[in-house]
Amino acid sequence: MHLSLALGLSALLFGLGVYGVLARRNAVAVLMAVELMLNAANLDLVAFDAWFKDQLHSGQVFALFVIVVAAAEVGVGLAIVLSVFRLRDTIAVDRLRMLADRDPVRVGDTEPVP
Amino acid sequence: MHGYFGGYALVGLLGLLGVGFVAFGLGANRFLRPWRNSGDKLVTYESGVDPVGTDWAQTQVRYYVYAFLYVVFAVDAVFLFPWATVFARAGFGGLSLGEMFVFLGFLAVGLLYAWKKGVLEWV
Amino acid sequence: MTALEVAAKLVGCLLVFLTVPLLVGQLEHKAMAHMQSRLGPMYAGGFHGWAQLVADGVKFVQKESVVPSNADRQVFNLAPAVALLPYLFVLIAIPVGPGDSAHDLSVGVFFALAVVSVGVIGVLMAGWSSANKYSLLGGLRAGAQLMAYELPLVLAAASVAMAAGTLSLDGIAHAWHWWWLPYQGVGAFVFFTAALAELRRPPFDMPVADSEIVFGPFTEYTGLRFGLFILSEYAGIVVFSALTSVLFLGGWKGPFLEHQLGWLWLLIKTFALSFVVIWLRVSYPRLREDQLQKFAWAALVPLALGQVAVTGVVEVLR
Amino acid sequence: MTGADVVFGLLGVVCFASGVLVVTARNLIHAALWLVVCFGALAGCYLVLTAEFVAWVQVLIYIGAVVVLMLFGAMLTRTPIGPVQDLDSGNRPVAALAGLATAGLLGVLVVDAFRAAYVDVHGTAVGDGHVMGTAIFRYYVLPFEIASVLLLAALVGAIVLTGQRRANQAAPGEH
Repeated sequence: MHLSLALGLSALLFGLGVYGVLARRNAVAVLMAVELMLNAANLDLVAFDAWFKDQLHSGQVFALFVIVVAAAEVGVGLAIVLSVFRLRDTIAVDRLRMLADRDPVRVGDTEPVP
Repeated sequence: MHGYFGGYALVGLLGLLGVGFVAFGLGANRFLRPWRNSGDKLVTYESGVDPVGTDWAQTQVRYYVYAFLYVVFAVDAVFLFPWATVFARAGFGGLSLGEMFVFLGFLAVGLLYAWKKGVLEWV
Repeated sequence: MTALEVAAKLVGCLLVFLTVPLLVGQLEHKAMAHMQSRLGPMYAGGFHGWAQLVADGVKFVQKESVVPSNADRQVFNLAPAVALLPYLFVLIAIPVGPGDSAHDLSVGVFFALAVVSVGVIGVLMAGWSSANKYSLLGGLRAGAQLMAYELPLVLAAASVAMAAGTLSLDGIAHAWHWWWLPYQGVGAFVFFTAALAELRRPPFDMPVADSEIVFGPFTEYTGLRFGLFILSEYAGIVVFSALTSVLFLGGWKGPFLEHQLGWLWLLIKTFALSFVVIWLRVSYPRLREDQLQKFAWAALVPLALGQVAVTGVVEVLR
Repeated sequence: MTGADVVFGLLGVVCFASGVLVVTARNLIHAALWLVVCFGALAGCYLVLTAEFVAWVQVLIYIGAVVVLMLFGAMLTRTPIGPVQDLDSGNRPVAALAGLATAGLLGVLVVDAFRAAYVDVHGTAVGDGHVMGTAIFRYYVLPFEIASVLLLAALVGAIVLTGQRRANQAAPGEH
């Protein structure tokens, strides 16, 4: 099959991931979009492995490592999200501005909703 | 239908057949079943008493920790299975066994930590 | 392979998927009844109520399907299929004779475990979409339980794969010897117990505990969709019993005529294990949620890790 | 056009369409379920590319574990049934522009560079358990060991993050 099919799909998925990360407000949805980007990279790795007929199968092995790292990333990411939700009662990423330096007027946003 | 692609073609066809079976069953159901709607019937059953509030009872983050504990160990299956097919062959042997034990040892430390922190106690 | 052979294999898989679970269900009706000094179904079909489950199926198809107005309709309607279909895929890799399965995948064990792990999504879908507190709690419990017990399941299966040096289910059955019974005995215990928990069968039926949360994720289901959930439970019993037979009891291996009667030996082992599943339901009280999680992490996982270590050392020295 | 092209194309369409629904769905649980479809189609793509083991790892880890974690996360943050309005922030047009630009740039560059490249799916060694085991344990042992350290760190981190306030704040019980 044509390699460009896989590469095109991967580019589209990556674009979707970029859109999702920027457009989503809910932190869990942002993590999902990040997963889309990681999978786009994986698809590239596997496709190039198959095209190159790699004797070491580096592409597939690296895809496995990416999956492992992604699992760790999602786990810690969601743990942070759950902690934030428990403290602030919201996981809207554009309202969590506690660490922001400027814009003191909007600090009130981070107060927990009663 | 031979070899690698033939095998997975078979898997795919079986999937289609399964979906077809469920669709057929639900389709037959659609034609055979009665339909007598009333407002009361469509209320959530819950425990037989009229439901109060929404469906969000208090839930525990603990569920999440258990789930993540699994994810961490599930990824070790990713390496354990390929390793199982090669470790006893020539050129791997004891060294490869040691490597896997180091890997599992690190994860076991994680499990011990979880145990010490009382995560495995459900109070 | 001709088109006819392919069709025969596919239809064979589907027929096994639809009939053997019914036989196990009937066995459960009768065995439970006799253990409790009852008769069980006696009427449908005449002889000892053999057609009871067929009648049940016909009844399910004619029942009204009620979707609560607060529920998420699409997710609610899809959930039973997601819970049921993964088990169908496993059947394709199970060998019924030497070199004789619908298709012997080279990653057979891993394929089976991966496909079965998808079923949990169906239960979570059912729990969330019902708009019911008890369903949601049951769904979360089921999710946590399935994930906790998936791990010992995977480790025990890995131990067998190590002993056989292959992931193909037929290859594992070929490599099996009688002395695997003591050698992989701990693994077999862990695998079968974890499989019981995966199936949410008593004593691991906390997610559907009737005294606390009604019927857990399945509370709001009626008619055929409810029937599909029940079918998935019995299909699960068959699939996990067959997997345990292939991995730990030699699958199609038997005292004689393995080439001709392999399917019979496998069937006998599968039904014997299914009987044990039923027996445990009658004998043991339900584990509490904390006991249940603790049993997985503090008992089964260390046991399985120990079995992996023993197998590793033995195979390297051998 | 070969059979592999057609199958990959169909799976790609499913994958992309469900990916679009993941980032646009109005309900978080629906987005997670579309993610299941997307990852399933992607596993099919891996199968076509003869990465057999990676495909089933994709099913076991991504669908069976990561998406379940996502569903847990969504349920524990009380995702209601029905569409939710504040799932997206106000910068959707900008995000769409950035996404399109990224996809366009990547697509044009990579597809143009490998326009004539052809994957011989029948001629490559299938990446089954044995092949992957040999590759990992002969050439990639160090990353494999480092992965275990990473997982340990992630596990400790998650436990610390979710359990830190048990002492001064009674955990809400379900009983």
